[in-house]
Amino acid sequence: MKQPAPAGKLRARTATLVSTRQVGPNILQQRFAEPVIARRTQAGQFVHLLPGPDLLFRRAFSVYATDPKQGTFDILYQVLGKGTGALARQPAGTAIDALGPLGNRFTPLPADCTPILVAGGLGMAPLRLFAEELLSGTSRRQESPRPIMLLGNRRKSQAVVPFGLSSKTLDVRWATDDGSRGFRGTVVDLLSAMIVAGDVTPGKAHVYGCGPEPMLAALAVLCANQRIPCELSLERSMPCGFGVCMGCVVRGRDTSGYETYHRVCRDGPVFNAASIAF
Amino acid sequence: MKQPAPAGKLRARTATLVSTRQVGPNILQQRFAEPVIARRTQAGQFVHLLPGPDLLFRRAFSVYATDPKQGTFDILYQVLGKGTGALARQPAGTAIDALGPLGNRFTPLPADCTPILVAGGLGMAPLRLFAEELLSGTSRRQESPRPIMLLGNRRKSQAVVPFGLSSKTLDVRWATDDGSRGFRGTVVDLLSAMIVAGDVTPGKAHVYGCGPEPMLAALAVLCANQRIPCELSLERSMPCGFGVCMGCVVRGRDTSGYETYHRVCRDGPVFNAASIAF
Amino acid sequence: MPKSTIKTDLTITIAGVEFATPVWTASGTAGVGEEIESWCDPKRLGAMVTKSVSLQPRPGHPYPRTVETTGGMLNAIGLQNKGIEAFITDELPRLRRMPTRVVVNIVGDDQDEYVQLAKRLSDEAGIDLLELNLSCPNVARGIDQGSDPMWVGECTAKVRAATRIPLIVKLTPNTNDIASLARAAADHGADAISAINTLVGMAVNHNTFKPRLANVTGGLSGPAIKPVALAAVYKIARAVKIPVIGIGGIMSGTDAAEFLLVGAQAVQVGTATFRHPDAAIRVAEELRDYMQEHQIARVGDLVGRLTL
Amino acid sequence: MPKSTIKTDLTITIAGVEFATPVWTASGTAGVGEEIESWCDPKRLGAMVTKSVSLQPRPGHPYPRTVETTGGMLNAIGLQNKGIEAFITDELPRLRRMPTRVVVNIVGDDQDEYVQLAKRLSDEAGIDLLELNLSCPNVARGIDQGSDPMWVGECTAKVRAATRIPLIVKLTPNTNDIASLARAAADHGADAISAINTLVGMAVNHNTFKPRLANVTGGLSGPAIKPVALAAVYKIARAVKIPVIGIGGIMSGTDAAEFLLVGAQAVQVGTATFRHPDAAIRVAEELRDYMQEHQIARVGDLVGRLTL
Ligand SMILES: Cc1cc2nc3c(=O)[nH]c(=O)nc-3n(C[C@H](O)[C@H](O)[C@H](O)COP(=O)(O)OP(=O)(O)OC[C@H]3O[C@@H](n4cnc5c(N)ncnc54)[C@H](O)[C@@H]3O)c2cc1C
Ligand SMILES: Cc1cc2nc3c(=O)[nH]c(=O)nc-3n(C[C@H](O)[C@H](O)[C@H](O)COP(=O)(O)OP(=O)(O)OC[C@H]3O[C@@H](n4cnc5c(N)ncnc54)[C@H](O)[C@@H]3O)c2cc1C
Ligand SMILES: Cc1cc2nc3c(=O)[nH]c(=O)nc-3n(C[C@H](O)[C@H](O)[C@H](O)COP(=O)(O)O)c2cc1C
Ligand SMILES: Cc1cc2nc3c(=O)[nH]c(=O)nc-3n(C[C@H](O)[C@H](O)[C@H](O)COP(=O)(O)O)c2cc1C
Ligand code: FES
Ligand code: FES
Repeated sequence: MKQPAPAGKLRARTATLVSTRQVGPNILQQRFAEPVIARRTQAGQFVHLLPGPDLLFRRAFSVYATDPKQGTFDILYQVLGKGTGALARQPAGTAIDALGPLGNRFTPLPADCTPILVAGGLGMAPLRLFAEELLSGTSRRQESPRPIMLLGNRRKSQAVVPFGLSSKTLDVRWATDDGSRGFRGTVVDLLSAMIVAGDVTPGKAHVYGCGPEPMLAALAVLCANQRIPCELSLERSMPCGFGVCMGCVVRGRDTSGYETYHRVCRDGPVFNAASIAF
Repeated sequence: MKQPAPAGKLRARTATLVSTRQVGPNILQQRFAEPVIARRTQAGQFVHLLPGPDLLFRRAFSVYATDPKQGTFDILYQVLGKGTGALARQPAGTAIDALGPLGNRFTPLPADCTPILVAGGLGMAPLRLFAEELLSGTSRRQESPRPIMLLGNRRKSQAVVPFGLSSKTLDVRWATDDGSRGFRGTVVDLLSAMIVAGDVTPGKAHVYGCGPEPMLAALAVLCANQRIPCELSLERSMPCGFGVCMGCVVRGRDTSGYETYHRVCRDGPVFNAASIAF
Repeated sequence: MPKSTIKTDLTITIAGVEFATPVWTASGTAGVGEEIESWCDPKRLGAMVTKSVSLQPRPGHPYPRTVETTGGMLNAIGLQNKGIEAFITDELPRLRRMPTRVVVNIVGDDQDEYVQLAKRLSDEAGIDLLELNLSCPNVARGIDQGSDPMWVGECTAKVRAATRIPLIVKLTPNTNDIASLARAAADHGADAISAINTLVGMAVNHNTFKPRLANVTGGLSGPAIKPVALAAVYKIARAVKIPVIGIGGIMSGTDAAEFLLVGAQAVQVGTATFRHPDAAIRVAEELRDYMQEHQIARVGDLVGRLTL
Repeated sequence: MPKSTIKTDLTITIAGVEFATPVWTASGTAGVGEEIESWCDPKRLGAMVTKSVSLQPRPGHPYPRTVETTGGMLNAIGLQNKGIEAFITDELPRLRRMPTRVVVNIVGDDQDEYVQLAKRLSDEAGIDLLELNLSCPNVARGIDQGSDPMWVGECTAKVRAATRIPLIVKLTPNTNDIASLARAAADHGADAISAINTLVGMAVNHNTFKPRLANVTGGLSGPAIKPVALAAVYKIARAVKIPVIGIGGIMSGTDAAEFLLVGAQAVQVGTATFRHPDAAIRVAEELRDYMQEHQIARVGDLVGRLTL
C-alpha cells in the first residue's frame, strides 16, 4: 500500500482559502484553491497545512472533496485546539502553506464486491471522497453493486451530512449512540446487525473504515471474524507528515508478520486492518 | 523623584482600542478608552500594554495625550517589531490588557523659569503631554514664561506634528539632520545655538528631554556645562515595568553620589540628568 | 463546568509550616515584597520568596540584562542586591508585616558565606523558610559548585548546622543528574528541594554581531523551559522523600497542576509575574478551578498522581 | 537591500572535506535520505546526516512519541532503526548516489558497539564523515555516559583507532560543563564537535493525569532551546581548536548566522524540517541574503566574529 514514488520534485504549495462554512456544532468545511492538490488527490490522502505563522507544526486534514475543474479542495474539521482554532479564524483569501497530497489512498476493489464505508464522526471526511470516486467510476465499474455508507455519531446534533452526495446512488445509513438518528448503537454495531440480517454478504463485501481508534479496533475485529477484507485510515499526531520524524507510528506487522512500527503519514494513513496491532 | 506610593491596590486594566491613525511613515497614534488611566496619568508616565496573547512581555509606551472627560488616552509609536506589529494590527474595539499609569512624572518647575522641552523623534510623546500640562496650568501658573518645544528629526518626512497643541501658547521650533525642516542639525545643536544667541538664559531655564540615548547624553553634557537644570525621560527594554525584575536599569549615582543602577520603570523613567552616568 | 460543587482546600504544609496555597512567587521575580504588594494581596499568596540576598551588596551586571526569546527570556541581572544588612534594615520589617509566608533566598560565593547569611538571618524574626540559591548560573563558579553533589551536600550540612530555620535547597538544571543533587541535599538536612533555576543560554544580535546581554550569557526561563522543569521535578520527587517545590515556566493553573502531578508539593511562579503582576494569584485561582473540574478536594491529593 | 552586489561563497571545509554550504540536515530529522530527497535538491544541502544507526535493529518507543511544547517539541522516538546491516544494504547505496555529502550518525550501548559500527562502515564507500551520537537522552544510560568527559574521551579514542573516516562527536547539553566534553573529544582524535542534542524534558496531560510521551521523558528541541544551544557552541568554540557544528532551534538564515558568529563552522537544521521539508535549503538561501546585506563574501568570515 506504499504510495508510488512521486514523479518529479515535491514542494510546498500555497492554498488560498476560498470559503468557510459551519456545517455542525463547531464543525467547519473549508474550501481552498490549489489546482495541483485538487487534481492529484485520491481518496484517503491528506493535506498538511500550516495554520498560521506562530505554530511550530502543521496539522493534517483528510481531503473531504475535490473539484479538479475549479482547482479547489475541501476539508472538514472540528475546532479543537490551536491549529484548528487558527485555521478557523483565517479570513477568505488567506494564503495557507500546504503540503499534499500526502499518504496513500483507499484501494479500489474487485468489481463484484459491495464497498461498505464505515465512518465514525468526522472520519467521514476521506470516506466521502472515496464514495465519490466509487460513484464516478474512477475506482469502479458502473455495473458494480451500490456502495453502502454507514455514518456513526454520538447524537443527531453532531451528524454532518456528507457534502454533495446523492442517496440515489449511495446507500447511506445512520447510527447514533442514543438512537436520535437511525440505528441506536455504534456504526460497528450497525454493520454487525446488517451482517446478521443478511444485508451484507461477507464474501462479497469490502470494508473501509475511518474514525476514532476504539471504533476502528472494533471494526477490525468484526471484519477479521467475518473474513471481510478491511482497510482503515488512521490518525496520529504528525510533526512532519512526510516520513522523516518517525513520530506518527502505529504498531503493526510487516509483510513477514514481524512486529514493527508503521509510519501513518507515509506507510498509511490507509492500512490493511490485518497489518495493525491495536 | 520616586513615585508616591499608590493609594490603594493597583491592578491591570482593560483598555479598549478606539482608533488608529497613521501620522507619519510607519508611525501610528492610537487612542484607548480607559477612564482611570486617562484621569490619573501625569506627563512622563507610561502604560505597559500586552499587545496580544502570543507575546510573553508587555511593551511600554509613554502617554502622548489624555482626555480625562472622554476617558481616553493616546500613544504614539513606530511599528518596529513584534509588539508594535501586533498592536498595529488590532482592530478598533479590541480589549488590551494595560498596566498604568506607571513610573514618575516630569517635575513642575519654579514659576519664573522657561521650560524647554527637547524631543528627539518619538521622544516627543511624553513631552507633548507635559507641554499640555504646562499650558493648562496644572503644573504652572498662567503668568509664567511661554514654554519652548524643540523637535528634532532625521528628515522632514519623519517629523510628526504634536497632536492638538497651539503654537500660539507654545514656541515650537524644528531641527532636522539634513535641514529639510527648520534648523540644520540635532535638537541639542539647536538648543546650543539658542543659548549662544541669547534666546535662552541658563539661570532662567529648565530643560526636559526625551529621545534616543546619544541625544540625551549630549543634552545632559550641554545642560551640565551651562548649569541648566535638566530632567530626562529614559527608555529601556522592560520585562515587568513595575520594579520587580531589575532588567530596565541605567547606571547612575544615588543621592550620596555612589554609583548604582536605577530601575528606569520605577525610579524613573524621568531622572535628574545629573543622577545618570551615560 | 458545574459551579462550586465541592469545597476545595489549597493549604499545604512543608517543613511544619502551613501555606495558604501551594503557589508562591519565585526568587528574583517579585522583588523584595514592596512592589508586588501593590499588585497582589499577600494573603492570597502561598509565600513571598525574596530576590537572592548576599553578604555584601552586589551592583549587578550592566544593561542589557534581559532578552525575550522564543517562548521564554534570558536574564543576566547579576544578583543585584543591597546586601544582608541593608536587607534586614530596609526590607525585612515590611516583609515581616506582610500577611503571607516569607521565604528569604540567599546566595553566597562559597559555603562560608551561606553559613554567615543563615546565621545572620537566624537572629531575625518573621522568616518562615530559607531558600539556598545554589544554582545561579550568572555568577562565576556558581555553576560548578551547584552541580557538584558533594559540594551541595557539604553546603547544606553546614547551613543546617548554623540555623534552625527550615531550609529549601534550590537546584540548577545545568547538570546531567539533578536527582543526585537532590539526594545530596536531602541526605544533609534540607527540608525541601526547589527546582529549577534557569538554564544557561545566550542570544546574539545578528545585525550588530554583539551578544544581546552585557554579561554575554544568562539564564533561560519561561514557558520554553517547562518541559525541562517537569522532567527535573519528576526525577527529584522519585529520588527524595522531602517535599519538592516545582519552578519553571508556570503560567497557568493547569501548568501548576502538572507540576503537582509529577510530584511537587508546591510551585513558584517566576517569569509569568512580569506579564501579569498578580500571576501567582491567578495561577492559584485557576488551580482551584481545575480542582473543582476534576472534583479534587485537597490540593495534596494531586501530588504525585501521575499515572504511568 | 541592494541586489547581489557581491559574490557570496558558502563553501566550507571541515576535516578536509568540502561542503557546498554550511547548512546540513540534523540526525533523526531527515530520515535516511529517501523521503527528504523528494522535497529538496540534495545538491543544495551542505550534507545529509542520517538518523542514528545502531548495531542491532531497534523497534523504538511506543506511540505517542512527540509533543508540541511552547516554542519547541519533545520527542521520544527511541532510536528506531533497522540496524547497521539493513542500513548498509537498503539505504547506503541510495545515500551514496545522492549529490551531497553523507554523514552517517551512529549510536551504541557501549564503547565497543561504537567501535564495531565504525569498523563496519569503514568497509563501505561513500561515507564522508561519521557522527557519534554520544548524547541521546532517550535510551537508558545514554545520558550518564555522554556527560562524562572521561567516557567521551575513551570512546572517541577507540573509534578513532578503528576507522579512517573523519569523526564528528555530537554532545549532549544535559551537563554542567559541555566545554569539558568537547575538550575530551578533541584531545582524543575527534575531527569536529557537533552540539547540541536535545534537552531532557517531559510533558503531562493534566486531564488524563498521564505523561504525554509513552516513554515518559523525551528530548526537547526547536526554537525554545536556541539560547541554550548558542551558549553551548560559544563555550565549545572557545575550548577547542577543531571545528564546531551548531545545532538547536535553527529556523532561519539569521539563526544560522548567530551560530556562526559565536564560533560554529557549520550548522544542522532539525525540527525546522518538520515544518518545511526544505528548511535546510531555505536557511542556506537566507544565510546568503544575510551575507549580501552585510557585504560578507565568504561564509567563513562570519565564524567567530562575535564582538564582545
Ligand atoms: C491523516 C490525518 C487526517 C486528519 N484528518 C482530519 C480531518 O479530516 N478533520 C479533523 O478535524 N481532524 C483531522 N485530523 C486531526 C487534525 O490533524 C488535528 O490534530 C486536530 O484537528 C486537532 O488539531 P488542533 O491543532 O486544533 O489541536 P491541538 O492544539 O493540537 O490539540 C487540541 C486538543 O485536541 C487533541 N487532539 C490533538 N490531535 C488530535 C487528533 N488527531 N484527534 C483528536 N484530538 C486531537 C489534543 O490532545 C488536545 O486536547 C487528521 C489527522 C491526521 C493525522
Ligand atoms: C518608558 C518607555 C516608554 C516608551 N514609549 C514609547 C513611545 O511612546 N513610542 C514608541 O514607539 N516606543 C516607546 N517605547 C519603546 C517600546 O516599548 C518598544 O520597545 C518599541 O516600540 C519596540 O517594540 P516592538 O515589540 O515592536 O519591537 P521588538 O520586537 O521588541 O523589537 C524590534 C526591534 O526594535 C528594537 N527595539 C526594541 N526595543 C526598542 C526601543 N525601546 N527603542 C528602539 N528600538 C527598540 C529591537 O532591538 C528590534 O530590533 C517606550 C519604552 C519605554 C521603556
Ligand atoms: C529576572 C530574573 C531574576 C532571577 N533572580 C533570581 C535570584 O535572584 N535567585 C534565584 O534563586 N533565582 C532567580 N531567578 C530564577 C527564578 O526564581 C526561577 O527559578 C526561574 O526563572 C524559572 O522559573 P520561571 O520560568 O517561572 O521564571 C530569576 C529569574 C529571572 C527571570
Ligand atoms: C524527532 C527527532 C529525532 C531525533 N533523532 C536523533 C537521532 O537519531 N540521533 C541524533 O544524534 N539526534 C537526534 N535528534 C536530535 C537532533 O539531531 C538535534 O540535535 C536536535 O533536535 C536539536 O536541533 P533542532 O532544535 O534543530 O531540532 C532528533 C531530534 C528530533 C526532534
Ligand atoms: S509525521 Fe513524521 S514520520 Fe510521520
Ligand atoms: S522593567 Fe522590571 S524592574 Fe523595570
